[in-house]
Amino acid sequence: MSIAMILLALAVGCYAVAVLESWAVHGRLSLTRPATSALALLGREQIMPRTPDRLFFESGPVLLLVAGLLSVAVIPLAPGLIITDLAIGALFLNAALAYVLVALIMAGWGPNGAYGMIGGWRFLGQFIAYAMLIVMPITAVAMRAESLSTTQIVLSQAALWNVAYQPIGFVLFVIAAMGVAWLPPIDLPTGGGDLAGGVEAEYTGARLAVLRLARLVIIVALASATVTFYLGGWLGPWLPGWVWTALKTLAVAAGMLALGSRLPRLREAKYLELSWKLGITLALANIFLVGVIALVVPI
Amino acid sequence: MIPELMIALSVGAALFGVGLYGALSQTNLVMIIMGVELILAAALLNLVAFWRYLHPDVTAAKMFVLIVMAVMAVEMAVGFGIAIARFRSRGSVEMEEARELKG
Amino acid sequence: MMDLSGARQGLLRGFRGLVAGAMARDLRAFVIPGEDIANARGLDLDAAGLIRAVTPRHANVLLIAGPLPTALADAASVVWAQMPRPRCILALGEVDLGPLPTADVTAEMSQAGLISGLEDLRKLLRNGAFAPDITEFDAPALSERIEYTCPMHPEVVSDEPGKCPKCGMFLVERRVSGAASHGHEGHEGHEGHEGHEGHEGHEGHEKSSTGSTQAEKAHHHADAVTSAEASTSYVCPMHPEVTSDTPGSCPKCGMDLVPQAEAGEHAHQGHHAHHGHGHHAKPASEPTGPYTCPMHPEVTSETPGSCPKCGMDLVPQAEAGGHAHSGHGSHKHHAHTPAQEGQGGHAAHGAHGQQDAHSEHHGHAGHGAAPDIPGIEPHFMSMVELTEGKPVSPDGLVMEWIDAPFGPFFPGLPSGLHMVLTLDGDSVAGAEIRGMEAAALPSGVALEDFAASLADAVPLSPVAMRELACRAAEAATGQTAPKDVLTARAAAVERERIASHLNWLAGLARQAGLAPLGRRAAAMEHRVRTAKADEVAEQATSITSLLHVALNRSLMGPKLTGIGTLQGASEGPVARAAGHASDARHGDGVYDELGFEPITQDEGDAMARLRQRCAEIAQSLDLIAEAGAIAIPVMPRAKGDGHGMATLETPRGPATLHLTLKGGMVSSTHLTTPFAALAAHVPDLIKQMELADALTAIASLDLDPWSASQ
Amino acid sequence: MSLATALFLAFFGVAAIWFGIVVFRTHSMVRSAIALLFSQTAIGAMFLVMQAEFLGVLQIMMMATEMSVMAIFMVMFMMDPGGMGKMDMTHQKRLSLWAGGIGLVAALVVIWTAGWQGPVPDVPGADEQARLLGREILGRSMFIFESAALMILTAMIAATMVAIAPQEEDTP
Repeated sequence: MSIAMILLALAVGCYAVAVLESWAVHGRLSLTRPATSALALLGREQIMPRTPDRLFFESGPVLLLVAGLLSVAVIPLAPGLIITDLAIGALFLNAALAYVLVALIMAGWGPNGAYGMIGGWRFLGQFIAYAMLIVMPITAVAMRAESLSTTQIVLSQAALWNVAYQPIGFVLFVIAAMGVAWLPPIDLPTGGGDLAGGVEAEYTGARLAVLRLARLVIIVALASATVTFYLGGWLGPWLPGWVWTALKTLAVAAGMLALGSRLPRLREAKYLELSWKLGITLALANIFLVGVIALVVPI
Repeated sequence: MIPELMIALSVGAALFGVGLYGALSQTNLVMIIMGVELILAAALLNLVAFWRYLHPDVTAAKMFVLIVMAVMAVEMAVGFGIAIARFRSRGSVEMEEARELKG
Repeated sequence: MMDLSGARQGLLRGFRGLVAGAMARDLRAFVIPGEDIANARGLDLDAAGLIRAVTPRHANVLLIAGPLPTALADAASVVWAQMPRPRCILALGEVDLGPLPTADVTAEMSQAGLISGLEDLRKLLRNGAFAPDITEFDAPALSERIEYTCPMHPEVVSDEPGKCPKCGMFLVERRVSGAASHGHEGHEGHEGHEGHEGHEGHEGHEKSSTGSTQAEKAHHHADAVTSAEASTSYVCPMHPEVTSDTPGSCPKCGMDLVPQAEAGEHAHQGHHAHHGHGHHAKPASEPTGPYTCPMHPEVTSETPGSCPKCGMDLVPQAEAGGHAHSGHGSHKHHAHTPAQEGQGGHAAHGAHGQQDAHSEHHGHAGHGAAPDIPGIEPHFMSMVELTEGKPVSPDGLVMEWIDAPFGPFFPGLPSGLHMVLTLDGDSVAGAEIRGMEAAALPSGVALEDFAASLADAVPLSPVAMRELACRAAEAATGQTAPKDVLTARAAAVERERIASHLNWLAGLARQAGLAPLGRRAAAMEHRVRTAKADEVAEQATSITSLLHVALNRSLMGPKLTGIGTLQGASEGPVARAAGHASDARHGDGVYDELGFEPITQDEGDAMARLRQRCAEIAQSLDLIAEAGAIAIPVMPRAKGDGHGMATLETPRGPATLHLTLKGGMVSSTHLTTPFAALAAHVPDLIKQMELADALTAIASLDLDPWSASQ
Repeated sequence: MSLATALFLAFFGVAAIWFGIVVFRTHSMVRSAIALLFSQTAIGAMFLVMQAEFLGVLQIMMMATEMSVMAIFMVMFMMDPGGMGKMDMTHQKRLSLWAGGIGLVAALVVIWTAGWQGPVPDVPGADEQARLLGREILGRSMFIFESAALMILTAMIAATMVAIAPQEEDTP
């Protein structure tokens, strides 16, 4: 039952994010655009590149979708409304997101074209830079909650949301999350002006639709993960818990998209440099600070 | 006789065999590293199986697993470091030609 | 109802009807020749509600914005072939579509034409997206035929297999594009359906290996090869002074002794660095049979057969050296370290030549990223994190290089610019600009027609071209216009400078992923391009605020600073951004009266160019306000003969036009634009840059390939 | 000692072995790396079946990154990463087969002759396990853990040192 409800909520969330993304990219707010686009994609011809690595070409988008769905599985929508409340949910989320990388490399390699390949390998470089920035802020969050369970993490924020408790971690996590979802300005694998679609460049028709859907799922998963870890999940007055989660998730996704449309695409070297030199230092400082605060002032 | 343990250990043995074959038969350094990774994975599997079916109350057993994982990472890092250095000097990581190293 | 040229097979029923309706509402256009040209020709794509696709794969409308030179029409046919069905063509203006099918909808070249054309397209798509009987479209540029060429003499080409008339070697087959040599322009690096021939590695492999085997059979006289039969003595690879008549190990270092001939040859070949693959022979004294693998000299066999490592046919040992060389020669796409270059061609020039011909052919067939080299996949990776801050290739890592075509319709480059970038992972190892074959300027026409055709040929700055033609004609005929007309004409050029720079800004913003800024700049460009002087004055504040936004956008500095620093340019905004105050307007009487002073920046990088162009926009606003009126130049009436020359500072730098009149008609012309000089800097400019940075650097130059070859 | 556990173990075990074999059977090097990844993932799934949740998820997560890096190195250092040329990159095949086979048989003999004694005790819950592991790492085994960390750090620095290009002044 709760699985069906969460999948429904996910579908609605994806559609809303698609509307928001189309607004951010094309400058027009249209409620029907994602539906017509998806329908049109389904009707279009599916072109198979001349000599693809067919196994990867076909399975890349699907694996991407699976990775997104798995990462949603440990996000609580409301108390008890969660697909599986793992004791190590936060770690599981990381593991699922790691497969975004694998799927993108496969999807980039599969069609055997230059743009996709550069896109896939760029994402690998990007991933190595931000993987630490996903794991280390989550470590600090888990330290406060004294648990890796996402439900426990939300409950630990009853007195004070983590966004106020560990703002450095919040900023780092949001940036890293935008990297995982290759949102602009960190959309190196698909950069329109750089790579003419990159990983997506050789996909057409229904395969492209799966790829785009998977990306939307990943955006929703990361936005809701941000809400779970930093914005108190379902906690909030007056409204029921799931409404709060949904509203916060949409707000975070909208914030990420708005940020992306206002910033120029980052240079890869610059991004890697910032992630390694500044990001990891800050993440370590964040863990240290949270540890000290948790010992000194128990909130 | 514990069937699950037997299954897990047999899988471990098979992975060890495959990994050994790979590490010995491949000419490419990176492929050799892959074989070694498989052997280490077999070791991991055995450790977890022993922990689970013989001494689940001993948490220290899991430390071994973590250490082996660390060894896997180290092995890869050093292996690739050597690979790059070798590639730089020889333009190849084919180990068939590494024979002259023994001189 | 007319059928859609790119309909999908099947009848329009039920669900398909729904899908067709969705497609009609979800038009995604791939704009040809490009958005900058579309903007310059007065099309506001955003206002028309058109969504642009970055690759033909994601598009269902091919929007052709105005006339295309022949080469671009061929390239457009390739783009068309890459688009998934159902697809349709919307052609604006009078366009010769070349090999493309007839346009589904044609409309006049205007915003209204665009909007009504899109409406018609929607109707067509709704009713004709699926059709029962469709025909295949084959771009002629993509069809291939087999021809035969000599491995030693690339100039020898034959349709039949046979022997080379020069050296008697067997001819080797290769595939070439069916169309004439210009038929390759397209592809844009999308190795689409058609772009993958070279990847059929297996097949290509067999082919090449048999080819080189044939070559070897006829190559018994190979010069640099020392016969292995002669090797009766053994020598240490490290200590040449150690020799022995029997196999064994070196008394100094314990290494296995190798047959003398082999060792000698190795030393000759630079020992380690010589094989493209890095497969250098193992200096070991294994029993050597008469047959060996051309790629793996350590593989020997008593009988003919194929190599267990790579499957190539084994060749008689005596030829192994030469064969290895032809192997080496065929690896054009491998990086060559200086050491390799140094010795690379000493025995196998012929093979080199052959492979060069091959790669050339790949470029032509559009799969430049796919050399059909046996056993080599043109795949590569990003080395940024390993090589950041170092020159990429000089770091000693010998990586595979690939040639990837960019353009002429690449969304991140000026439209019409066709480049071939040699990529070393994610960085650019080399670049080559393939010029655009624009239509030649007409001669023997009346002056007024000449100005119009010049303006059409250079669509990015038509007013400046018209003014240039005007000035040259005035110089030729000795007429002069009244001063207020001259001032108004200068104001028109300044207005175009504003529009052109805004158009450039829109392109840069699109490339950088700043969609809203790009839209704003393009919209502003449309408002300014045909505005009157007072309307321009009204827009001044919003233009200034737009420039402020563009300059102060967060992360814009880090993205552009230090990119594409160019001090060598001598003219135009690029030179002024580097501190050279060269400006054709300086010293021009009309401009002096308007109070013109050149503006310069110092750094000469992409950020300085952005600042420079923003400053020039502001300056042009002032000049227009000073001039007070804008008038499009009108050609003087021509009579008699004469020769005139004029130089004008176009938005991209000074252009010079020579004009000869005979009997009142234009008999010969010569136009020099800043394009050639700027484009010549590009290969050096972007060498060793990351791909994204290289594209930013090229975009910041504001190249106009349309003005290239007049 | 439930049947389901045994079945799942066997299923993931077969998957792990099969993908392990694919690593050395496929010609495409990227496929090799991805096959190894899926082999490792199957092992991680076996951990999960054996109720070692933390270790299982850790294994699955670490291997995804590790094997992707592996894939990139494959592409870098292989002449034929796409496997299009059908090159054979093996040597001493017979020796290797014998060695692998003997290793396998020897291990199996030991496994099947050793008298493992049950009953299997129950494991603590996942929560409790994670807590116990944390206390173990930061308590009794802290020194070992820190050594492992130092080992990794040393390896990182050493590998980087080996890998970076020799500078001008280093070479005589």
